[in-house]
Amino acid sequence: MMLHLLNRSPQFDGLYWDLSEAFGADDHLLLIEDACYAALPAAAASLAAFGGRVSVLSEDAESRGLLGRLSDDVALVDMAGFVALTATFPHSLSWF
Amino acid sequence: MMLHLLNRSPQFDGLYWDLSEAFGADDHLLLIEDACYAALPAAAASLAAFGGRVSVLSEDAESRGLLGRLSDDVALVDMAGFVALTATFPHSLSWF
Amino acid sequence: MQDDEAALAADTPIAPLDLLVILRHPPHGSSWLREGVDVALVAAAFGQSVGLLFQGDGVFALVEGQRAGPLGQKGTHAQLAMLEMYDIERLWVSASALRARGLTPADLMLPVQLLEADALERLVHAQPHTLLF
Amino acid sequence: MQDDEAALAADTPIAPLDLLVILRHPPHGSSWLREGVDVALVAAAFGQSVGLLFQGDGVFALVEGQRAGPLGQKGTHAQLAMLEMYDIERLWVSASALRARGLTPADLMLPVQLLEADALERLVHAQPHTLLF
Amino acid sequence: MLSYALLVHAAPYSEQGALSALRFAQAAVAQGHRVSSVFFYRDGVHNASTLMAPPQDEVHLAEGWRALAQEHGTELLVCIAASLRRGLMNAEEGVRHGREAHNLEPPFVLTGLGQLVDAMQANDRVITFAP
Amino acid sequence: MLSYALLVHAAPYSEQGALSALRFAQAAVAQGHRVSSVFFYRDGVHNASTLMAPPQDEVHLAEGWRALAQEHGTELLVCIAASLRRGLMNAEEGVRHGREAHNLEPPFVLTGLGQLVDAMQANDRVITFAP
Repeated sequence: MMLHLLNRSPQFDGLYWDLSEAFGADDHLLLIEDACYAALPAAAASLAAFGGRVSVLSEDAESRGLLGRLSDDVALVDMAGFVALTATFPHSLSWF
Repeated sequence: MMLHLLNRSPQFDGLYWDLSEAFGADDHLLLIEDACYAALPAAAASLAAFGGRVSVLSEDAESRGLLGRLSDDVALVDMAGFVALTATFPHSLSWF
Repeated sequence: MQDDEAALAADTPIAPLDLLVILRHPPHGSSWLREGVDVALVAAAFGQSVGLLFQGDGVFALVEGQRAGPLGQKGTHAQLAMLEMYDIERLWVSASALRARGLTPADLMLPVQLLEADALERLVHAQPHTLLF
Repeated sequence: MQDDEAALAADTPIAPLDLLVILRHPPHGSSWLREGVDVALVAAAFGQSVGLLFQGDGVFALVEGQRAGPLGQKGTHAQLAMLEMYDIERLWVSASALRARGLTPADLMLPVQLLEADALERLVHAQPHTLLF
Repeated sequence: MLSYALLVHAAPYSEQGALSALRFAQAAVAQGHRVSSVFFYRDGVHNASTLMAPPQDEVHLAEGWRALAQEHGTELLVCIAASLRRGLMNAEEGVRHGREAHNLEPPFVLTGLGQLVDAMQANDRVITFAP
Repeated sequence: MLSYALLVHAAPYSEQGALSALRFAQAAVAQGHRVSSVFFYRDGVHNASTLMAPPQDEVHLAEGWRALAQEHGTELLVCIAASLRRGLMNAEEGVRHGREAHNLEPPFVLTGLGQLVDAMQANDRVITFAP
């Protein structure tokens, strides 16, 4: 069980591909910083490999004006939830 | 007539796309730094929009071990040739 | 918010400006956009005619409803709201960049002119000075 | 140069190491790769078992025939040539990354083990500590 | 209650990563976790500069890190090799390199990559913040 | 013979862009062109640091820029707003900000973005080097 942190926009699709190669069935993906844009419905293809096991950091989505625009299957977590995810998952890996 | 400078690998395909939107019929593209990898035959699709009007900086290709591996339709220029290109073209634009 | 949503027609002439700034980076995640707009504002304050072209993730800078981030990260929306005060009124957006991100001009905080690739190429080639951020 | 070009079979067990370093950035254009390998070398010098996984543009670090750049930019090939001296002998390469770049193990300066996506996932999940550069 | 080490590669003000790391550290200690150490590497070393002078209406990152160290005992470890080439040095290195100035002071400490290796072993979690 | 201004966004040692810019400048003057000014912006400001201490077998970028200024009269302009937040200041700014040290000295000069605008008008070519 692994938590993957991602901070780049879907423009970096080579990065999303590399992450998908390492992503396991029990893993979770947290979108932070510019990766929030991957949670827009138009970017759904960039998250297809992660099968709904995706959250987005609410404060980063909010500052970007994205609240209310996000895909339904991406969960919102606040900074406390970010910390909680890192506590729940024994390992974290940051992709950038 | 414009000289476009590009320094990122073909992984940044959004960048190559944006450049292609701005690229004109009399323009030229010079690949420097990690953009040298775009001159590999396997990356030919990333240069398709630039119709053979592409050069690569030889010292950057050489340090990366790419001499002898490059596409035939990409010209090699040395650093003096880089300067000469910027002198020939009245405008230069760097993409990164 | 739009006074002109139409794409630039193929035969519309494009007047050269003193400076065109191309903005390709998304806001908030880095300071590229902010420091690019700073150059535009300073050039305008020096009396130059300045235009902005939003390409790639740069179009996200125009999304309506942005705010300062936690810890007071300022973002760029407040800066962009000042453009008119600096007489920077020519704002162009790559139509393909907007489409690819599922956005329309109605999602944007400022009126812009959409450019298809042909017009975008003509715009860039009409300018004596262009910087990209 | 290869002692084992075969992809890792689906049932091959993967032993955990003390540290796995994933290298995704190309050499020369930035110092990501060099500073990532530095971490691997220091961990190995401290007696840890260390493996390297090359993904994405990181596979370019292994291309044979690299040399120092102008102005003495060192690159990473000399560093990689020292791996064996530090007992870093487990070098994995994403098979898809290599294929996408038109490279084969014969183009590489060191013997590596190719990993298809399934095996790559198992490798990453078998490690207690992984850093990415 | 877990112990965390953070690894910060992101330059201050150029990218959000340094701010994200500071936010994360503050949230972690607020939840009762311990942030034992922050290791600054690559352009992240600039977070330690005593000469950082951001506009008054922006976060002062170096101050934020110092407050974390003072209030929660977090070690602020800065890679010495990454620092020297990028222009960060403490008083001792300033003397060694014949400079009249320095721009790194406690609680930031110049140290080697071995400390990063140690921090990975000694903590329950290692979280990386990058540009 | 043309006059050039260079715009450098790339941090020293982290990315190749700063080296590329220096190489280009040297090649341009070798061909008889004039490199009137180099403007350092964003993380490129770190090229100006007096505290840069790279390993002896690596290029010393700040030295390279200083040599260019001394031998060819190139102005080395460093954006003041970009510098202060990132921890670069000259003696005057050091005093103004109550610091005991500074890490930027002539021939590097702290200046505003207006000088970049001027340099674009005053030179035949402007070439950007980025990370």
